[in-house]
Amino acid sequence: MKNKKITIQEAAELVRDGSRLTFAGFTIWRKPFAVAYELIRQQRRNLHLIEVGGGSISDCLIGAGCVSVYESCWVGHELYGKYGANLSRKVKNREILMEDYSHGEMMFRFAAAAAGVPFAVSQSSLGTDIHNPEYDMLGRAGLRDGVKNPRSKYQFMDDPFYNGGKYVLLPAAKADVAVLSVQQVGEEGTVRIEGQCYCDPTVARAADITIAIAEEIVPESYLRQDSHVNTIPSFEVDYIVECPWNAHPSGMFGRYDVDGDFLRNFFQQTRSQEGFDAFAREWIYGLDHDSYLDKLGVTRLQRLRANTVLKYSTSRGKGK
Amino acid sequence: MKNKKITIQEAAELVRDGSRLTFAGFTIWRKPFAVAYELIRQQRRNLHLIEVGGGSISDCLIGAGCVSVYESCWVGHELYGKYGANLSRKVKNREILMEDYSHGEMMFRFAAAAAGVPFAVSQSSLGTDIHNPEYDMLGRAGLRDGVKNPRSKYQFMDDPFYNGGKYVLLPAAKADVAVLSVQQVGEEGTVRIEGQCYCDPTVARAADITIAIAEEIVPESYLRQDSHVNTIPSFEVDYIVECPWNAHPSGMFGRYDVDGDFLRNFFQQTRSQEGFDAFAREWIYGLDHDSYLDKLGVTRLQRLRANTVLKYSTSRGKGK
Amino acid sequence: MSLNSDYAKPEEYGLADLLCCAAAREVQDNEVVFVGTGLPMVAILLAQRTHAPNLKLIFEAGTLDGRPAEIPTSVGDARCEAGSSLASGQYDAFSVAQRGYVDLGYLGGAEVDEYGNVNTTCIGDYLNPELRLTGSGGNPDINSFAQRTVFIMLHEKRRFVENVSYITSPGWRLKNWPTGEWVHRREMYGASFRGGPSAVISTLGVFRFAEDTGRMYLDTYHPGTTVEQILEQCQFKLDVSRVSGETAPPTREELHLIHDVLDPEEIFIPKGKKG
Amino acid sequence: MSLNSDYAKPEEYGLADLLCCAAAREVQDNEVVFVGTGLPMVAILLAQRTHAPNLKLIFEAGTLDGRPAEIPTSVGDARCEAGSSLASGQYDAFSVAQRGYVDLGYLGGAEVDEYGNVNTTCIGDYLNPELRLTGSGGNPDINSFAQRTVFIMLHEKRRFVENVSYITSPGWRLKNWPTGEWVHRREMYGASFRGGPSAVISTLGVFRFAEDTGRMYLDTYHPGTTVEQILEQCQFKLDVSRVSGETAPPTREELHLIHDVLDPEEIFIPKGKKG
Repeated sequence: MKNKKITIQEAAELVRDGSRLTFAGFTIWRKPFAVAYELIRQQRRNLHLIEVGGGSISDCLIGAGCVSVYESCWVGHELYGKYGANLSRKVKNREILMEDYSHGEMMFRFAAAAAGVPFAVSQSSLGTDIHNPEYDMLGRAGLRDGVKNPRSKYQFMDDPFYNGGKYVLLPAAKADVAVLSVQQVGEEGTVRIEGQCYCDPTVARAADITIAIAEEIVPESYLRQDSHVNTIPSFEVDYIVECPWNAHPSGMFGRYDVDGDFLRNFFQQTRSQEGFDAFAREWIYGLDHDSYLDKLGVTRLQRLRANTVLKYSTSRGKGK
Repeated sequence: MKNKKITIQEAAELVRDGSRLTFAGFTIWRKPFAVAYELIRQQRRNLHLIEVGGGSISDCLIGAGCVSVYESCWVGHELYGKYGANLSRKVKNREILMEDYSHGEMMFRFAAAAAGVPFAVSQSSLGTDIHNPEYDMLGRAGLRDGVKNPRSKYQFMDDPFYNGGKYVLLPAAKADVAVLSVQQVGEEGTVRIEGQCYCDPTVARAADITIAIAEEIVPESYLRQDSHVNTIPSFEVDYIVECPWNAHPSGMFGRYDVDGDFLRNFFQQTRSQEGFDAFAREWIYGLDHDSYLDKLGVTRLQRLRANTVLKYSTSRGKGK
Repeated sequence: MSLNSDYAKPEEYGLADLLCCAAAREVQDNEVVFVGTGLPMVAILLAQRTHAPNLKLIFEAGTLDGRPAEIPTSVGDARCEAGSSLASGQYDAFSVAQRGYVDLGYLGGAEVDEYGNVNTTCIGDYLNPELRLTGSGGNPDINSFAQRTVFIMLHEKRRFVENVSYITSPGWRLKNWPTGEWVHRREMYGASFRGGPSAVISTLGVFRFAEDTGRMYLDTYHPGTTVEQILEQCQFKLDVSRVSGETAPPTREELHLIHDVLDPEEIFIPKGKKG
Repeated sequence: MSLNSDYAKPEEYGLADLLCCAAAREVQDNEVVFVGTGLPMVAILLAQRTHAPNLKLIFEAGTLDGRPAEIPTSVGDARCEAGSSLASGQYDAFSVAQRGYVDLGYLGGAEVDEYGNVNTTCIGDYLNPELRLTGSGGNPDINSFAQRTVFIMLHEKRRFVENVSYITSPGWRLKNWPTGEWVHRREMYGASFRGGPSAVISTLGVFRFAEDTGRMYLDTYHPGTTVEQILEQCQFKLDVSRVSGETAPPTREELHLIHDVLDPEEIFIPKGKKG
């Protein structure tokens, strides 16, 4: 049996300069920050970050200058920061190319890729500026090579079967590497996600290389006793990493809550590049995952830990 | 709260003469025979049976003369009968219109319907006679109205995004009523399927009316304690029926095995219409579900019952 | 609805309370409702505990028919699962919506025009923006698929505009790409047309849309505001010919539910007049 | 592979044993294999217990990477789940295949032509058939998506034909609809071309396909048959210029696994010479 177990550092090394990268999870939940931090430490550059939806992890990677193309639908910190200040700044300064779709469109694009077909069909977002041909940014930049970037941002087509009217064809989303943050993975790669699975199973199937960062590696034989409650089959996962608290400051169902204070501070502090650089000096550079957790401290993490019955922390507050 | 609970008889009455009907399940597993028998008793006619895949239940309904159009990919009894003798006879005698797709195509067609889009895209079956325009049977019969029957059986399209070559567009599969056979349903309609879910969640979402026939109705509150292991959300299920052994002679994961002797006899006996009629007199007409079970008898059913740990019967054999 | 119950006095509630209660009243019992993060979440949980106990709540991240015991801070929150029928992912949530199960969507926006086109993407020219916002998220998807949508917005003159900087979410008058000529939503969505924006609940009033033209009109003004004030705060010429009166204030029962049951930690709704 | 091991003597095994072992040898370790009901199921479980312990087994009904303890009677069987990584449904099974994860598919057929086109739909004119068969099932899907496919078939002259009654499953020479002119499979599938039929294991021999033309040739003849006999049993002119010898018989260890471990109840494989 192939040994799929690697370290966080090795996981980050699988993402090359220029790679098309995607994260599973949802905005501020189950986002593999431990890998994003490591990518920043390794000074990865020119990433094409293509996501079903973004969040704090996207804004962090963007703030660090790792990303040259961002293709998705949303970046923010939910309650803890009303937009992605790093993305906003870099869009304004033309330091990043942003390609906008809707959330549903991105989901359907990844579903098409996961099903091995070149496009999805939908009626979402008809008539909006998402379909404004002037706003095809990859096209404007001459990057539509028809290989990983589709020849066009979308196509229109009338329903040929049921006279249903106008539809949009959305190109499958191609990713070289998907990184997932999950509760459990077996040593052969079987993933069991508790709670909402978000876009994880779709993204895992769609990407060429799939890496599961898990809170714990558990015996594969245990997961295979009830295979209908598993989420992702073994052979879709190429590499696995055991890394407790890998999603901090995002949250994980049944394990720990979002660290709202951390994200609120991130949003406030990183509204300028100088602020981001200071944040990175404090929380990323010179640390590894263990020393990051030590710096957070036991009390802070303990407060975030989920109640095992409720599946979320009882000591959540607005933070302060 | 709306009361969704009805009887097997009422479930069958929701299927009208001329309805487009679909069954979930797989060939000889989790097929709601109790409803099919009742449809035969109620002498339903001119059904358009459209399924991801057929099996013994389809051949039974077809043998009884309930079906005028059959649109799917496969009818047989697996190990217990090498083809659907009733379908074969009626195709040969031109007593039924059969529209052939592949299994994958039918699955993708229902997935398109479940996602609310007019078609799926695929590369399955390119170059086969499934795409032979002479063999478009609904078209030949002038039934392609563009309402429930699509204007064409399929369309071809070159991949406009990645130069991937030729693709087939497959019309969404429209069904008026879907009938599912499942282990558990809550009183609000939440379905929990154990083992393979086959095409059930897709078909439930795709159809206009969805009826879940369950071995047991369980407290909705119980199912909602672990909602990530449920299969179908409450609001996609319009009606529920509690009917133990509803899938017999097909099997159900964790509950009972396929009754191979019953199916072998069905295949042998129903190779002629006279044989089918005799079968129906013995096992369908004049009975209801309770008397059907009584006729089968305790010993026979007990032998089929699944071991609760293994999830299948330990007394299976080839039958005899 | 409890419109005739025990209304609170102006000094007993804040603006957020008023918006929350007005939003809650848009939903009817047994409807399937797609809800975003924030005030809409409190509104819908309020409706679930008052006049619409059988509404089916969908969160974009993938929770179907949920009954959270505690207010989630976002739709991806672990709190969303509690009491739900199915915890899944966005593919299911958006497919259910596209399939036509959704009666009502609750959304927000930074700018809105007279036809209910909403912008959450950027302020200023898209190609050279003054401020890049979050982006669309599921706003256009929910708004494309639901039978009706309700927007909850901060009311400022710079937000109620002739033309939004970027049409993120489709209103009643849309651009027919690739040419970009304006067409009515009904024409845009063809045989699959289901509806569109049905109300905007702003910090000044409740606005609705004319059935035929899709033009916005003022339905009710909030207690303490006037029609004139509202007219001043719109860049387009708002139709005020159909004003039905003042927005109904929260009842004391609703205030109790908001502050003592749903959001005691003031995550979304501040207590008393603070909001 | 255990080709040099302890081969059984002709009187110790039946034809079904021989086919089963020949089929098992087509798979390599670590491959993802899509398997239909019947003899292929026994073959792949045999491979899993001999030279390919890490193969990943996919059943069409939705079981991914399963390790059944008992032989399932069909791919929908409750026995499929045992030891599997994910029990799901056909959407996942076919999507995984279409996405390109599948190395090898095992299939059956009623008729085959020289280019590996297979028929499981009807005998005679489709519009006026002598016999309607089961229909396609997943045969064309698996054969369209897998990198290579192996067919296991009864060998009769009426089954190895110039033109099959109906092309259910795509071989190396296909019809380019809607016009229907013959094209090579590589041309038909364009940039998405992955492969096609790689072997037919019949009751008389093992057949393979020329890389360039896609024409079938005889690789090995089964013990007890001759090249001449096989030529007689084909309606098309079979290429016998590349025959490599006799099909290797089962080993005693394989026979033990088939009859004592995998199929002791003789569900698919009769014991001894009976088959």
